[in-house]
Amino acid sequence: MIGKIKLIDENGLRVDGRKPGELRPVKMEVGVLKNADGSAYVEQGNTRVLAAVYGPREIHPKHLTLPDRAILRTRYHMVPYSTDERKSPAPTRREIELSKVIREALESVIFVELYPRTTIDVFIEVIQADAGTRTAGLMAASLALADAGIPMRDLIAAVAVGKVNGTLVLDINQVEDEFGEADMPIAMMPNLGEIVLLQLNGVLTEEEFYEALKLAQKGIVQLYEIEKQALMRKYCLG
Amino acid sequence: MIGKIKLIDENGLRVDGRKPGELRPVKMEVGVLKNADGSAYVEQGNTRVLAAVYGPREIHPKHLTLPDRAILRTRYHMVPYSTDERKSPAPTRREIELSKVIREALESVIFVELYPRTTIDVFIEVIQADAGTRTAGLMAASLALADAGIPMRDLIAAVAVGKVNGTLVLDINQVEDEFGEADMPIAMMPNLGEIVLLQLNGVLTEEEFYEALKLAQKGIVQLYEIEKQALMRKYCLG
Amino acid sequence: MIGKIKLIDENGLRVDGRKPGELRPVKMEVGVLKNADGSAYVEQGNTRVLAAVYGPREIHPKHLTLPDRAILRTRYHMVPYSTDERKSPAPTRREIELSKVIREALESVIFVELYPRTTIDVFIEVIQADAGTRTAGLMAASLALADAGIPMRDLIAAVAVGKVNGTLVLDINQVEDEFGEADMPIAMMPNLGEIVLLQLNGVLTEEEFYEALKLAQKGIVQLYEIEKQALMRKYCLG
Amino acid sequence: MSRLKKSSIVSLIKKGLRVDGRKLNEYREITIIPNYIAKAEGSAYAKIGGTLVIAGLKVGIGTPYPDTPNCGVITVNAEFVPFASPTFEPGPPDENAIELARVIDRSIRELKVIDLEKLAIIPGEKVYILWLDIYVFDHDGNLLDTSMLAAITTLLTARIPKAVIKEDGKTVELNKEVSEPLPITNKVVTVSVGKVNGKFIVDPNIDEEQVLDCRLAISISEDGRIAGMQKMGSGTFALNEVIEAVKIAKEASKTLFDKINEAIRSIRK
Amino acid sequence: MSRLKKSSIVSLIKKGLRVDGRKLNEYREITIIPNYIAKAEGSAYAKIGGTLVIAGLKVGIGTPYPDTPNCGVITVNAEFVPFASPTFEPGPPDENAIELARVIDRSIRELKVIDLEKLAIIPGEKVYILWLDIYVFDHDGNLLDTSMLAAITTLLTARIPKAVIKEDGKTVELNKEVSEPLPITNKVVTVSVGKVNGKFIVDPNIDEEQVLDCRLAISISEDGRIAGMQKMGSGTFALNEVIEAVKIAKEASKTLFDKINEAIRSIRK
Amino acid sequence: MSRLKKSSIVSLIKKGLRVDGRKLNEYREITIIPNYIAKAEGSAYAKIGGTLVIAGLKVGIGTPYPDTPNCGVITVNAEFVPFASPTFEPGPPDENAIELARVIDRSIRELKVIDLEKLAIIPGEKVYILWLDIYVFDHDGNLLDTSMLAAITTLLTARIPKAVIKEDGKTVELNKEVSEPLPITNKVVTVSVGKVNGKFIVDPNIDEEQVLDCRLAISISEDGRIAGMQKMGSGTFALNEVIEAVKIAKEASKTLFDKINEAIRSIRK
Repeated sequence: MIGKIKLIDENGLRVDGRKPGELRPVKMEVGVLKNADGSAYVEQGNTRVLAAVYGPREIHPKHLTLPDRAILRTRYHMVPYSTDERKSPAPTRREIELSKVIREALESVIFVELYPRTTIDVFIEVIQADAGTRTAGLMAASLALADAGIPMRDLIAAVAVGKVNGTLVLDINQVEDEFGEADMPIAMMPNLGEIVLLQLNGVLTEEEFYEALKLAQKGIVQLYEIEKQALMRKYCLG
Repeated sequence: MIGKIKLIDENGLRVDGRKPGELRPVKMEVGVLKNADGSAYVEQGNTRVLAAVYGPREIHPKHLTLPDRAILRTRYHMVPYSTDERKSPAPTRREIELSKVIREALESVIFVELYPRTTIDVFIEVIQADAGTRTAGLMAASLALADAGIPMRDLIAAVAVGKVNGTLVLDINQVEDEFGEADMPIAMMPNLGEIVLLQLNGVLTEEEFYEALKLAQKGIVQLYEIEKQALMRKYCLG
Repeated sequence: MIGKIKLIDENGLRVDGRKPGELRPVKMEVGVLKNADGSAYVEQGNTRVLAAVYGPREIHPKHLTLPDRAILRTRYHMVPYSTDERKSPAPTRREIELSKVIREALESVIFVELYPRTTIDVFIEVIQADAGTRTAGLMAASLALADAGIPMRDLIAAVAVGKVNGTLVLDINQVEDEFGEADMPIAMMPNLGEIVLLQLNGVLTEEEFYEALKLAQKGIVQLYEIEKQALMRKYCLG
Repeated sequence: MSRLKKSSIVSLIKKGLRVDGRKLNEYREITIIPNYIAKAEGSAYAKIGGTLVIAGLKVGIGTPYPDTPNCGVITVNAEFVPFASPTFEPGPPDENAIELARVIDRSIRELKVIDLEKLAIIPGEKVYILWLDIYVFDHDGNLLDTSMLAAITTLLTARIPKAVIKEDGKTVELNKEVSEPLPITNKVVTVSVGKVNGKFIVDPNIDEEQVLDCRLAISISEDGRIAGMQKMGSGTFALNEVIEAVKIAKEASKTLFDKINEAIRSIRK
Repeated sequence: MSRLKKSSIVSLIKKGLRVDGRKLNEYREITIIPNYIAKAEGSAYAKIGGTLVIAGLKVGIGTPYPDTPNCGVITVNAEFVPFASPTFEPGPPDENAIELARVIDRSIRELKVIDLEKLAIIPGEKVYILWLDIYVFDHDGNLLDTSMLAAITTLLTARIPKAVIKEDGKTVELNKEVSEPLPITNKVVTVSVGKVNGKFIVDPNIDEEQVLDCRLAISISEDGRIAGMQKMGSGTFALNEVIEAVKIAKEASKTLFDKINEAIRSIRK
Repeated sequence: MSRLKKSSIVSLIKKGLRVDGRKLNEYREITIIPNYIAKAEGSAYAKIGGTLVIAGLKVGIGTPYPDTPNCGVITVNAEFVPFASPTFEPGPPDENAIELARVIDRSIRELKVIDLEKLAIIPGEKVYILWLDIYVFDHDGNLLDTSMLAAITTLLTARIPKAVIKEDGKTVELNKEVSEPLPITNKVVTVSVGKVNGKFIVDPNIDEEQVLDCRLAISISEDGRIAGMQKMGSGTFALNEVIEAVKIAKEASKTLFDKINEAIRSIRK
């Protein structure tokens, strides 16, 4: 099917009218739930994600604890009505993999050594999926962690770069993901310049890869600002 | 389909020849198993149920215990050959729900505070299903608890009232359940006049509901007598 | 189908050219893995089996331990590509049964009382299946146990006797198993003359059964020698 | 919860008062947002107090059950994800989530909220399959009434794609360009009535749920009939108490229908 | 069980005696009631001593296995529910229940107790599917022999609904009004022989099971052939011991066949 | 692993040395044996150092996915059995095994190693189904690169039975007598690059895996393109470090392709 679908028009614009280097509209809100210790909502185009954080708290069974750090448990999950075809509520292999890479990204960010013998639980629920759910989820998780008052090295900002009809584009949507040639989600601690998540699903030349990294970084800087504003709105306007 | 099936004939009699307010033939027997601490068999029309009670006994893992009362574990289960179509042996959602409402009914009856840090396990196996299995099961469970010598506020007597072809009927059978308009199982401690289980599956007006309650109570009084006789046969004829 | 397939030709030879009392070519190798405490590889005709032993080692959760002996855990498993049709990786009912009878055979052989409060774990992976996998697996397991230095009353030698076209044959292959009249796997401690596993899948007269036992014993003596040679190659040629 | 807090909740209720200032028969603030999830064929965000539920409807084509060959199929599923409460555990729905889904399912089914016969496409062969998924995202008490609000608003406002039978007379496709509402015939809400020391309250919040002696969930149709009932939790009711609870539920149901109707009107403007 | 009780059982057996007064090769009291469950197409209640098993057969229509396109399908399932013993755990069948079901399944299958070819309806397309479910309700030792009695009596007395091929030559329905017996060709029982200190006993009760050195389950056909064998539990047999066990089983099987035949006659009157 | 051992591994790497004498960008000894399992349609034994993986391919006929009606289906599954390491637990694949299988699956799929369109038999109806099962039997570090070697060699050397469409134009059978290779269009390997104190190593062994700050798995096609990437484990990379890792992987991939090509030639002789 690839190649048959025109994803970049004669004016160099994408199916949703964006320029290649342009992000989708973003909305972020911190502290949206009552029970969770921290929570956040992130909307990126038609992708909508809720995150909740519980902890640091005790774990049962006790033998799961670590003497020198908190353990981190993460669940990335898509609700059945978030997708075009109904998704079974049971975790898929994809969700298990994404929960792992998200957890590993967060482990690089949280000062887990401050809370030995506890768990920090991070839950991400995708309520509407239109590509970029893991990167939106990571941003929601990082905001929810901040909302829960858990010390971090930096916030995480994240975006997926794609290659569609031979062009590198920022923040791909679902059509671009399905019919494009590559999808490269990347998450960073922007202030420290460190990558905490990096995946490439697709084929790129070395040069394209370097270009994609640069494009991602450009988007990440913008998203980082929006994250900081969302936190400010909750914590500094009071 | 409803309405097309004639469930009350011109003489006001039901498909099995009963009058609207008439119970099916009942048989109850206490102490039918060797291993269980208490057991009972209840036959109500073509519905046949076995109940077994183990406990109060220790639980593993220990952390499930409660310091001030016994926990109660209940399994209501239909064997695969009890139904018209073979039922999978794994617990269905229906069986999980019924195990819960049965457990909650029994919790109102047993003096659980007498046996802290233990479990009382109640198992109900439906070996033939012809409607009214939860109410027959509750009676079998209550007799088995008595047989196990576990102190209770009262026995439980229980029956389902139905609405078929616009008429309220006592102790519905399978055909009446399938093609009728409502099924209302109700369980009471007859001597105390307290309801321990109440469900309504179907639609009733307020007036019909009050009538149904009265009809149920009439059946419950009769069933209570039969329960007491079954216990007497085991314990007082020796 | 039985009877329609000619499994013994006019010269009294079997589909693979063997005489009725002849074993398939056997290859055994001890110490084939790096991580396992003991390991072995057994090839019997086209059947190929790997075994690994871990232990005696600690168990979690602790409450599984026994105060006076080691527990033995055994997994017999066929990999998905070992069979004609792909086998699901999840354990089948057949694999659960075979894991049990293999464990019970090994329990008769290992001095489990020497290692209280520990577990000895024996894993058998069938990588190619052409009948006789449980008997090949038991031999591999017994060699792996020896390789792990776990004291045993004797090695286990094992073989399946079959009845095909009315004739008793030693060490049946897959075609003989599928189209034959009986399959009788038997495992012994040859030096002690004790049977540790015995199953019969099929129908035999009493006389045939006694004949089958004798035929099996004949094969077992030969296999025992090959086992001892395999151990010698590993431990005595150094 | 502390013993002190419990007893203060109970003694307030004895006096006809509640910790959050409500009357005994009064609901907390209710918010309903239909069509909350654009990807779903129907959806609703429902909030009662701090309890947040989002329900969504997905539609497919499948074969009918053998005993109802001329009817569409609806499956109701509820999930209490650990997201929503420190006490919820991961894993498949537990007995509480299953009971909630089944109580909602029965009320919808018995009252024929949806005319399932209109959801047959080729009778006996191909019918609409509806999955109604109810997700609890924040648990502040009274999950059942909130879930029912989300569920019923989802059904009332859903638009399902038109089924097109192909020329072979057998194959069916969904035309996502053309949508129509579900064949709705009735409306239902559930009112949970709690008993505390002989007094009745509606819409218990999460703290009040800790002090309930017993709870009766009563489904009420818009024309005031009883469309289902479930005693939940241990504890007992006398016969006359049940009758009182039904009257309270019937009265309280009006507020809920008002909220639903208002939400529906808002999107039809 | 106490050490004392164990050693008293063992020393009795050494003297050729048993705790319950039986001879070494004697079964406990046996009760078999065929057609115990009216809703099942076949069923039997079987009791040996205090061990109670109820088996039931349900029948359906399905597709054959690709490698036996002209044969009906039978599935044997056994459940050891926590109902039956303080030591049984809830959950799917464990290795013991699976082994028991498979030993029974193999004996029935290998001896061709049922002529499965007669259960094809449209060869290669539609065949009878039989589910034989074995439930243990009280465990007083020797579950296997009791389960086999229940299973075989169920098959011998079952009546299955007649399959009717519709005019299209493809659809099959079961006519529940007309029933016929299963195509039975043979009978089988299982005799469990236990070894205790070099002595052999049949039908160990639950206490005796604790002191067995080893156990051999031997399936015997009515004409005295060996139709399956399974060494169960750890422990070992010498070759001559196996031969002795077979002779004991063959002799003991006669009692079991008598009981089965008597039970079948009782319902044919 | 002891703290001392860890720090000695790290300080060696700082000096450009490794515990087993390798250079930082050097693989351990590699053995690849294609067609290792006669019963599988394809298979390979792959060993890097002490890590042993055996992959096997089984082939069947099935229906295509609705969104790719003209393509065959390949499923990649990996199992880390307790056989292979004292740290592996029994049960279904955990997150590590699932991640490994999915990384391999994506690289194969995105690079179109197999032309899946050529595996349609009756487009939209019947296609080849391929199951690629990867079993880890000994874990000595770097499971991913070893598994990819086993997987790709399996695909490159497999021979699948010819599909024959029956006269009815609908039924398909596999003729096991006639086999043909898979429609291969490309080759891929994965190179895992580990970061230790700012230095990069390839092919970490099991001890080195304990001291990695971070790991990046990079799939490389034979023509030097990047066919997939996965940061694995916690830890971070700076942008320029990622770029350096890619260069190292590209260089190291050549050794792996040499080994694969050599193995394939060996069986074509």
